This record gives sequence, structure tokens and C-alpha cells, in this order.
Amino acid sequence: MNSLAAEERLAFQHSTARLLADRSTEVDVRRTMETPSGYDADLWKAMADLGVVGLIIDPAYGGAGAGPVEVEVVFEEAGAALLCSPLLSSGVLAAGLLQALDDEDANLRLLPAIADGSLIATAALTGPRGTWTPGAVAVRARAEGDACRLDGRASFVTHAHVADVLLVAANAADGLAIFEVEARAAGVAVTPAPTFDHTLRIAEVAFDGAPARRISTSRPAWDAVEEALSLARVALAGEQAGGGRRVLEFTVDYAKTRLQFGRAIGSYQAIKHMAADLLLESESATSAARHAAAQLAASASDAKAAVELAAFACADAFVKICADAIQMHGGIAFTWNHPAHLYLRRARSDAQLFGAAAFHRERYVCELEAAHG
Amino acid sequence: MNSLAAEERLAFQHSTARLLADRSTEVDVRRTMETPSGYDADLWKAMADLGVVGLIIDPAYGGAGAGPVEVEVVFEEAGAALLCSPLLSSGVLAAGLLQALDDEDANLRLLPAIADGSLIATAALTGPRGTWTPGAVAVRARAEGDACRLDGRASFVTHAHVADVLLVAANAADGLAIFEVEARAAGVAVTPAPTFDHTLRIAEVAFDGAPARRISTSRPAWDAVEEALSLARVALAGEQAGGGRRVLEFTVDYAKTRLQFGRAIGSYQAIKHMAADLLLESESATSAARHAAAQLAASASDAKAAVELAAFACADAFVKICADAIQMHGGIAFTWNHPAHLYLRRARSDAQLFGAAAFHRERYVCELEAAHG
Amino acid sequence: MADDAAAPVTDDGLREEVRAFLENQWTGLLQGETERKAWFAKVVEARWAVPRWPTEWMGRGLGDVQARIVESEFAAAGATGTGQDRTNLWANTLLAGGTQELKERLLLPLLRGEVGMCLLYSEPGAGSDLAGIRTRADRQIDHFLINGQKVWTSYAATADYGMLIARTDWDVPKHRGISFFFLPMKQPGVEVRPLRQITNESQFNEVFLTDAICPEENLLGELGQGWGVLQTALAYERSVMGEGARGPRSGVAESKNEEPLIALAREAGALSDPLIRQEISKVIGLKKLNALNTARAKAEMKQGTSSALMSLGKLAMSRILHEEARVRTMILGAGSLLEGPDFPRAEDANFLTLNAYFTSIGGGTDQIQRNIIGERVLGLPKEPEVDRDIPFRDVRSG
Amino acid sequence: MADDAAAPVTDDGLREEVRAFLENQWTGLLQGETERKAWFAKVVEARWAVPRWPTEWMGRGLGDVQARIVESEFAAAGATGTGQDRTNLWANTLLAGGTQELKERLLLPLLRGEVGMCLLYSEPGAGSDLAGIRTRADRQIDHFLINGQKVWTSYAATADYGMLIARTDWDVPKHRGISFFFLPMKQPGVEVRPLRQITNESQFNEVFLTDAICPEENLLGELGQGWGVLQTALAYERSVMGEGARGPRSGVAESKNEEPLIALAREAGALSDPLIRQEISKVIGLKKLNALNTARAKAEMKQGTSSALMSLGKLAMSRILHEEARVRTMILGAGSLLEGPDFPRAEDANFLTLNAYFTSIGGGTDQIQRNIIGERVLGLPKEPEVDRDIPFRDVRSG
Repeated sequence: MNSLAAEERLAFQHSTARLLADRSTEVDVRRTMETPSGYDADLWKAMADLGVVGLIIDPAYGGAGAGPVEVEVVFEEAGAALLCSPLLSSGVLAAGLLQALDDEDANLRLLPAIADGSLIATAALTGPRGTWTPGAVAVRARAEGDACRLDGRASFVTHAHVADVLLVAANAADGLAIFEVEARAAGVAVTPAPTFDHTLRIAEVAFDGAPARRISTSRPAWDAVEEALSLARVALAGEQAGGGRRVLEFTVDYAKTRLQFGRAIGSYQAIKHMAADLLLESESATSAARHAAAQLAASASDAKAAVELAAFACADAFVKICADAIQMHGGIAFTWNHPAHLYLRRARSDAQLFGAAAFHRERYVCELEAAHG
Repeated sequence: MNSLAAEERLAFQHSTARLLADRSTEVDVRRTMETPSGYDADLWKAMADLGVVGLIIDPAYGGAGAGPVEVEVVFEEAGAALLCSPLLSSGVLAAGLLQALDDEDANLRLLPAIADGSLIATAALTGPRGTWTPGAVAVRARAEGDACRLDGRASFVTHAHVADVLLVAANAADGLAIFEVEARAAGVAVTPAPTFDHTLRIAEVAFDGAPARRISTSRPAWDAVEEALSLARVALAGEQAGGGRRVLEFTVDYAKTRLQFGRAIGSYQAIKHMAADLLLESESATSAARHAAAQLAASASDAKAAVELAAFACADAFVKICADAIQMHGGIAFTWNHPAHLYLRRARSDAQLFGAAAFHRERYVCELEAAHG
Repeated sequence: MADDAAAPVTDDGLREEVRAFLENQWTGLLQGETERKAWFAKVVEARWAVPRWPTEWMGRGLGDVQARIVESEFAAAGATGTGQDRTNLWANTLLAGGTQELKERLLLPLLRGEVGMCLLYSEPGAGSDLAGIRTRADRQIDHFLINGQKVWTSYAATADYGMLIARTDWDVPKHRGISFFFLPMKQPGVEVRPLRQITNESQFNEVFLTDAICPEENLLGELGQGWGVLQTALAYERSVMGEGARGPRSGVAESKNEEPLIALAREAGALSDPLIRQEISKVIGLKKLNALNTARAKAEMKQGTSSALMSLGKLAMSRILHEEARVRTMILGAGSLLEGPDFPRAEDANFLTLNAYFTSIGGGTDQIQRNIIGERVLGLPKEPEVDRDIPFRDVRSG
Repeated sequence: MADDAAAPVTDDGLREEVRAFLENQWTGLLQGETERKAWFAKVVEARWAVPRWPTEWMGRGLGDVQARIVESEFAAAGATGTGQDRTNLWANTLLAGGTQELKERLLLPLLRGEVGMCLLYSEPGAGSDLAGIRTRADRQIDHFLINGQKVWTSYAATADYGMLIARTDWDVPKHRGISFFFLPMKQPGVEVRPLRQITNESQFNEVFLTDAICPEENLLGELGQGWGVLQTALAYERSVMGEGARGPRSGVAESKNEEPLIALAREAGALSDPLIRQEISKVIGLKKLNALNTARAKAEMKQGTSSALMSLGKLAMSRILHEEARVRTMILGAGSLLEGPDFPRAEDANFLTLNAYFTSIGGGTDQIQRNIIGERVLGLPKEPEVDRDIPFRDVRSG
């Protein structure tokens, strides 16, 4: 996959960090997460202008032509700031899927608008089972003359409620394929579900003879899905690493200043040792996320293994850091107004999106077996 | 199953405790564990005289007529003292199996001598897979006129090297049955294996046309094995609870007196909190072991579930207590001369005998499903 | 409290008397608050509410054995109201430390359940370190003027009185300058603000005290001796808690015949997953072990042995709740992304995940709990305490 | 050490010079101790052993960048002996703190590997609290008389000198009364007894010091300043360690193409067990994460950022070793009951189980390690130290 030069990458990282420090503060997040859309359209525009939305999109289609390493770096910042946005759905998952399928027409039609933020796309890849495996797809496609129609259900579709276009995995007569569907077309019912992580939006999408356009590809469609999911998992890993690091930071800061029994709680071994263990978790997550990004960017032979490792290691680390951070804070973090639980909610979401830890651990062993088989 | 009156039980417990405090000291254990037999014949005689060896044997055959509750109590003491002896093999497993099969002739022939300690028996119930399930049995029985002959291998046979009689699970033409074999008969090769737990003896037994006597029973033979194993698992649970309690005691004592940086190491939260967690483990193990014994004694409907729970909870607790105890001691427990590793070795053995924790956890869920099915 | 020797009745006589009372008076069902209060008044009147208490305060001076007889007869009939000499935190605290005037005014209403109460202990700056409170009570001619902030107060909005600890002496070490009050809550100086919890509920409040007035006779114990009164109160509180932790919030009816986790896994189609089965086994095992420990603790206490087990219960429960939340999440997988009434299983798992901190932080964090177990049960030495012996005004705060 | 500016050669010139030396001198293989010593002598003589050192002591006064060029050329040729200015604990400590006389006597022999050395730091009463040592060094006319006991000393039986810390002043706080010596080991006052470890090996010794004599010129640093010298020595030691942990003992050849745990599970017929697969995944994952952390640490250090990651390695390794032992045991099941050469897989699992404590206790327990990470990396405050500022003779011992 692609990569930018180091200076360009740093520029993306710093401009993203500055933008989010300015416009995705805790106050912004709390306000945005309670809006119906769940994202800040102005900030979205600013991110598109910065090139972050079209980060991985080929310059031929108006993007920055970056790759997994840049995605990881940007998502570290997004995770730290608890950014509410469809960036993962549109800029990574949908754009990644389109590029992996490589249907020239579809690319021309969709990618430039995705890149400039004017069109939001997402991918509907699993059914009610929610396992992101071909067997869990619960949409069927039928040909109707030249056109196609879709029936069935897609579940856990991120940001479908604000999407213009859905890329839908469906079982056609000749096997699984990806279809482009207008989200507001007749026969498409998008039902937003309330999410535990208020900074995320998820919907159930029902298709009832929905008109669809099949996206052509020269490879098995699920291979393209896996490629897009790898990119999305690297993004998530970055988000988890960045989020965990931020939580650990403010927790350690609190432990330095909160006094009980006349001394800082961070001077007690109970707190200090938890913090030390969490530092190991946090640093390991960072290493895993960056390594996965690098191997994917280099199309290394162990890229899949590196992504699987990052997927479970970063998920577990982020959840553990947030969970322990609440305990370390004590009562203050049991309140709604403290940010710790917002991160825990995000961590629990990230840990389920595109597969849970046990799923990735199993796939990691498979990769290791295959590598030396 | 049987139970004694509370006073009788206390008498057994106290006399066992006194005997072991006197004759199974750490010095005794270290001496005995390096002998070829691995047990102290004089102490064995004394235990038999006390009635401990024949504890569960029916008074009609010279035993004390006690049951699981008394077994548990006695093994708490044995575990605390790291007793080296074939008590589990002969007095619990073999005697329990014979009584569960209930072949009058075999009982008359064997139980009185087991009870008075003059005959040591053990049970050979698994093959090289070591899973204590009927499918793991790797001995076959063939009829030869009125007699039987055994071929195959039995593994992980406790105290086989000092046993006079082996009770062997073997697959006969009409299904699995239990056979009595003279350990020193032709066609029986007992090969002691070096054990990680020096206080335990284990052998591999090869049968090559070994003469055997089939023990008759009115029930499926493996049911009787399960009954005997339940009793043995209760004994192990008691041993684990008692051993864990003792280790925690001496570890807490050390933490009170060992000074570093001018104060007792037990005043540091790192050590104090480990000790608190271990107390929960230790007390839970005690509860589990005693509950399993009580339910088994009462033939309660949840007796099997109680035994499975005790099997994994006590195994995990004993291993954790010993493992953490070494860490809490620091360097001194990294030496051979410190007793902590002897307990850890025992804990690791106990955690494998008659099934590992994951096996028992699976069976526990099965019991819970069955109970409410 | 008097011991059995002082009780003038035989066990059988007592049992008959209780049964006669219950047969005559107990209707078997209490509907609503009014019926409940009326019943409690009857129980108090008949001297069954607090049989261990002295006769002066509607007790009977019974020993524990006979009082248990009363309790078991009430329990057999399904009747409430007795045993308050063990369980009524407010009344017992008042009896132990209150002035004659306050007892005469409040003791019987408390037993009859007519007085709303709340606790004013914790402060934003004094959580684990409760003795570090900075709310002040300044003595005036015939009352105290209270200023400060309290937190984690349930029922503050409806309470008539709050049991309050406040500092009355700043020139002595921290434990010695605290006093204990029954603070009237319905007054202008008391402002109650609901606190939004991590679970998005508001069970608790912050209470802001600004020149609130507490009459002199509402002081419990001596001035500056409030820490001791508090210990008595906390002991009563602990003896009542224990099963305090809340289960799932959704109220989905769970099959009575099956372990909830097994039912959940079955419903989610995950019961055949060997990983899930192991995790279920661990959690149900932990719950069962805790139940067994509690049973052993009760049995040992009956035998008079003081049990190490009691103090382990809260720590064990904390672990159980966090573990159960984790396993429920694992069973639900992506389903746990959701919440709300349409997704009750997810709601349960997510609520438990957050509410587990109610147990692992509230009422003494797990960390403080481990200190207590290590020091009081195992006898390990305390840490050096930097603020113990210095005047409170010199203690660092933050 | 001089910086690059002081180096009179260009990088290319230097590279050529090293290559020429290696081409002329390096035969590509060292057989036995004699050849090894001879080669090291050559390297020292040619001033490649310690290129960062001053020319006075056979160095070249190179900066780090050029010294790395030397090292990379040696590494490319597979030759040993250079880089001792980073890795030779003994020589670096001596250079930093030794008397002129001692340096002249021992520095070059140490670089040539001709002197056996050991560490005399820990004592039975001073493990985590190394500054609590009670071995005494009493000054005589021209030497010190050493009395006390040391423990956990490798190679004590063959060593010529031991780097010793001993107390020379009992009337100052503990860190300030310690001095640092090169103690001659081959003398009657030094008795070495092998220590039998938990693993039933004897890698370490106890060393009993009874009126052992240490010449005055063998004092490193000033009298009473030994704690500072020790810190220098420990820093060198840490920089060398890291991959110090030992793997399985049996030496069973493990397939080079497959992760050992996967090979083990396959051999044991457990590779299809989903529980085992999860556990294997966790352990291999932890190992890989540690390797990635280490690689990141090195990269960050090259960029000049000081890395928090370095200090995490030992803690991570401790967890990895204990976890790997646990998983190996789980894979083997009942097979782990055995030990000895006939059961190499069990031997591995059991040895690892015990030897993991070498890492989690030795060289600073995990608990001390977490203190260090918490305080030095995260900047959390220290605990109050009760013995820090009082004369050592008043410190409680036990």
C-alpha cells in the first residue's frame, strides 16, 4: 500500500492534532455526541479541507494518496480527542473498500466526493450475528434486468444514519459481491440504534427490493473486504493506542495532585503499580498499532498477523486502561461529568467493531501456523 | 455416602494434625521425598493405627466407616504438612473404587488389608493422554478360560511403585471393566517416572499378558470410577485448601518480620494487597472443598457440581497462592532450602491429578445445564 | 443490651407470645407506604421492633438468642418490622450517642419509619480518607453553623435529617476534631443537587451547606468525639449491606430454573462456544464461592468464632460484578454496542460494566478494602501515616 | 569521552582502518578460551576494544557515532572484542572510579578478559533495599578489614576480584556510609558456598567474608561515596542485560520454522483445542509486543528521545515468562507432572515455571520495578521513607 514521506506524515499528524485540540475538546465532544447526526459538520468540512477525509484516496480521485501508516497516526489523534465523526466509516472503510475493489466507474463516481467530504459513505458488511465474516452476511441480491435489487438486513452499520451511499455485501447468484446503494432510496430503511458509546452511531439497515448497482472487481469480493477491514482495524488500533495514552496521561496527572491521608494517591503502591502496568499496556498498544500500519504499508508477508495482533492487543489495552483508570480515580470518575467513562464507552465499542478480541486471537494463531506451515 | 458424628470427626482431625505436626515436619518431608519409596513406612503404620488409612472403609471390612467430610478434613491436614504417603492412592482412590464397585469377594480380599495399611493399592485409570475419561483408557482385557489377561499401558498411576495391588480400568469385550492385578505379577512392568513434585510418586505401568481378576459390579464400571474419583477430588480439594492456608500463613508471618527500607515488607501495599487477595483465594478454596465434601456425603443433587467447582477452584487457588507466595518472599524463596517451592510443586501436581482446571470448568457448566435442563 | 439471664420469659413462652401477636395483627400483605407505617407502628407499640433494646425505649431487654426467636417467627409469617435493633442504622446510632432530648423526639418515629434520613459523610476532597473532611461546624450560642460540601448522598432531597460529620476543632489531629450531628435537612442553608452518575442515573446528590443551622441537642456523642460515633454507625451500615449490589437494570425476566449467564449464552447462540463455557464457569463459580463463604461466615459467627470471611465479601463481590460484566459482553459480542430498552441484554451488560464501580469504589475502594483485610484480618503492619499526628490545619489538602 | 569533533579521522577513513585490521587479523573463528584471549589482546593492542575511551587507556577518544562504525564493522565480520566501552561492566566501573594504581594493574587485563570477576552486592538482609547492607569494611593502616555475608553471587568460586559494597560509616544515613571496593577473592577470609536454587541448580553462591583484607588502593571513589559508584556500575549492568532471561532448559531442538508454543501444542495433540489456541495467541502476542517495544525503544534512542520503553522490558519479560510457563503446562496437562531428561517437554515447562522468578525477583522484583516506572518514568511521587535520613545504626533491621 501507499505511504507518504515522513515530513508529509508529520504535517498531517500535527495539523490534525491542532485542529482537534481546537475543535474536538471535551465540551465539543459532549455537545456533538448528543446531536442527532452525532458529528460536527463544520469540523468535518475542515478535516476534508485538511486532506484527512481523503487521506487514503488516490490523488487521481482527489485524495492525499496516503496509506496505513498515515491512517494510524491520524487515528491516534482522533482517539485521544474522542473525535465524533464518520471518518472511519467513510474515509477509511468505504474508501478503502472501493479502492480494493477497483471499479474505475465507481471510483470516479464516489471517491472524489468522499475525499472532499461532500458525500458520506459507509459499508454494510455483516448481519445480525455481527461477526464480519462472509457467513454472517444476511443480504441477498437478485438481478432484475440490468439492475439489481437487495433484500435482507445489515447490522452494526456505522454512521449509516448520515450516509449518502452504502456499500453492501450481499450474496448474489454467483457468490458474494459488493453493491452500491443510495441510502435514501426506496426499499432502504435505516434505523439508528441507541449506542452505549454515545460518540459512535450505528444503524440497522433493512433492504426490501432496494435498487442497487453491483461494483465490479477482478478479485473475490471478500478479499477486498478483508483488505478494507485491515485498514479499518489499523485505524481502530491507532484510535485505541491514542485514546489509551490520553486516558493514562490524565489519570497519572490526577494521581499526582489528588491527596488522601495527606499525600498524593500516586505515591501509594496500589495506584503507582497500576499506573506502571498501564504504561506497559499503553506502550505495547502503540507499538502494535504502528507495527501493523508499517507492515500493511509495506505489504509485508506478516502484515495480516501484525493486523490481528494489533486488533486484539490494542482492544484489550484500551479497555483495560479505561477500566483501571476509573478505579484509580475513585468516586469522581463515577460521575457523568468526568470524561473517563466516555473513553471506556469508546473502548468497549472499538473492542467489538470488526471483530472481538477472541476472534482476532484465533486468526492470529492461524496466521502464525500459515506463516510457518 | 457415610459421615461420622461431629466429635468423631474432630477426633480424627486432631489426632491426624498432631501426628503430622510431630512426624511430617519439613525436615521429615525433605528426607522422605528423596527416598526411593517416597513415604515413611513407620508413619504409614501409625496412620493406619489411627484409622486414617481405612477412614472411608466400611467397619465390616475393618475401616472407620467415615465419608467425604472426614476425608476432606484429614486431607486439609495432609496438605498443610505436605505429607508424603500413598494415602490418596490406597485409602481413598482404591478403597473408594472397590466400595463403589461393591464386589463382596474383592472387598473381603482387599479392604481389610488396605485399612490396616498392610496392603497398598492404587488405581490405574488413564492412558498416555492422561485425561481420566473412559476414552483415554489404553489397556485391553482378554478372556483366557476363566482368567483374564491385560495388555496395554496405564499412565500417571500414583504410587504404583509401592503398590501391592493395582485396580486397572481396561476395555473388555463387553465394555470397560475394572480388574485387579498383582503389581509384582509377571507381565506387569512398573516404571517409576521422575516427578516435578518430589513428594509424589507416579509410574507408567505396562501390561503384557498380565494375569488379572475382573471385579464384578452391578453398575457401569465407569460410574463407579467417577464415584471414586469424586472422593479423590474431594481429598485433593482438601489438600489444596489446607496447603494453601499453610503457605499463606507462613508468607504473612514473613511479611510481618522481614524489613526492607526500615519497615516490614507487609506494610507495603504491593505485598499487603497480594496477601488480601490470597486470603480470599484461600478461604474460597476452604469453602469449596468443605461444601463438596458435605454435598457428596449427603448425596445431594448438586454433589457433582460441587465437586467440579471444588476441583477447579481449589486447584487454581493453591497454585496461585504458592506462586504469589514465592514472589512475596523475594530471593529467599528462590532457594531450594525454602519450603515455598515444595508447595508450588505439590500445587502443580494436584492441579493435574484426575483432570485439569479447564476440564472441570467444562464439566461444571454441563452439570449446571443438566440441573436446570 | 441485656443478656439472656435478664429476660424474664422462657423461649417457648416468648415464641407463643410472638405467634399470638402475629396471628391477631398480621394481615399478610402491606399495600403502600401508609399501611407499612401503620404496621410498623403496631410492631413498635407491641415492643417487637427492637426486642434487644432496653424497655425504656420500647425494647424488651432480650438477649440475642431470644431476639432471634422473635425474628424467626416474624420471618416465618413473612412479616417485617422486627430486628431493627440490628438493622436500623439511624435508630441504633441515635440510641448509642444521642441526647435524651433527641432520643425522645426521634427514636420512636425512626422505628416507625416516619423520618426520612440521609448520610452526610463523604466530601469531594475526602473519599477514601474520610477523616480528611473539611466541612466545618462552628459553635454559636445554642446551635452550630455548618458550612461545606457533601457528596454521594442518597435520598437527600426527601430526607428530614442527615447524619453529618463535620470538623469542630482544627488544631488537633484529624480524627480528633470531628463531631457527629443529626442535621435538619429542610432549611434554607441546605441545597441539594442531583449528581449524574456514570450510568446516566441520578441516585445520589451533592449537598451544599451554607450557614446551615444544627441545634445543639442534635450533637451525638461529645464534641470532637464524632469519629467514634461514626465507627458505630458504619458498623451498623456494614452489617446491613453485603447483598447491596444491584443486578442487571433491564428487568428482563430471567428463567428461574437456569443460571442467568447460561440462559444468556443460550439465547445468544454462544452456549456451545468452549471459550464462553469456560468464562461462564469461572463467573458462576466465583458467585457460588462467595455464597459459600458467606454461609460459612454466618455459621462461624453463630459458633462465636469471629470470621475473616465477612470482610472478604465486598472485595469478592466487586470482582464478581466486573467479571460478570466482562463475560456478558463477551457473550453478546457486537450486540453489546447497543443500549436502551429495545436491547435489554446489551443494556444489562453495559449497565453492569459501569455499575460494578459502585461496589469497587463506593463504600471504600477495593484498594482500601485490601488495606483493611491486610491490617485487621491478617495483622500486617500499617503504612507510615504522614498526617496522623499533626494538627489538621497543617495537613496538605488537594 | 570525547565527542566527534575531537576525532581526527573521517568516518570513511575510520571504516577503512577497521576493515584493514579485520582483514589482516580476524580468522573468523575462535576455538577455546586461549584463542579468545589472544584475539581480545590483539583487539586491545590495536585500540579497537574501547574506541570511546581516552587514548591513555588504549582508547581512541571517538564519539558515539564513530564508535558505532567500529562496532558495525566488527559485527559485519562476526568479530568480537570491540564495544567494551559500552558493555564491559568491570572495566568501565574501574575506569570511572578506580585509583591510578588499580587501573594500571587491572584495566587492560579486564579488557583482555584475563580477570575473573563477580558481584558482591546483595545480602540476606538487603535485597530490594540494597542500601541496607550490613557488611562492614573497617579501615586499618593500609587496608580494610571486611566482615559480612553476600549472596546471589555468580562465578564467586572462580573470580579473582569481587565488586563489593560495604559499610564504612554507621553514623550517617544509609546511602551515605557505603564504600565500593575491588575485593581480592583468592584469600582465606573469603569463603564461597554454592547456593542451591529453587530449580535444583547452583548458579549462585553465598560468600562469607571473615576478616577478609582489601588493600587501600582497591577502594573505588571516595570513602562513603560508594552508592554513587554503584549506580554507575548498575547502569552499565542494565544496559548489557535485557535479553538475559533463559529459555527452556532441556535443549530440545525446536523447529526453526514454527513458533515453539505452536510446535509444542501440535506435538501434544492440543493445537486444535480452541482454549489452547487462545492462550498460545496471548503469549506469542506478548512476546511480539515486547520485541516491538524494544525495537521502538532503540529507534527512539537513536533519535535522541529518551524512551520510557526501556524500563518496561524487564517487567514485560517477567510476565511473559510466567505466562509461557502457565500455557506450556496447560498444553501438557498431566504430562507436566513429570521431569527429567526423559520428559524434556515437562522439564521445560517446569523449569520455566520456577526460573521465571529469576526475572520477576532477581535484579529488582517486579514490585520494585513498578515503583521505578511509576516514579522515574511517570513522575509519581515517592512513598515516605522512614529510614532515609536517620543514622544507619538506628535503622530497624530484620
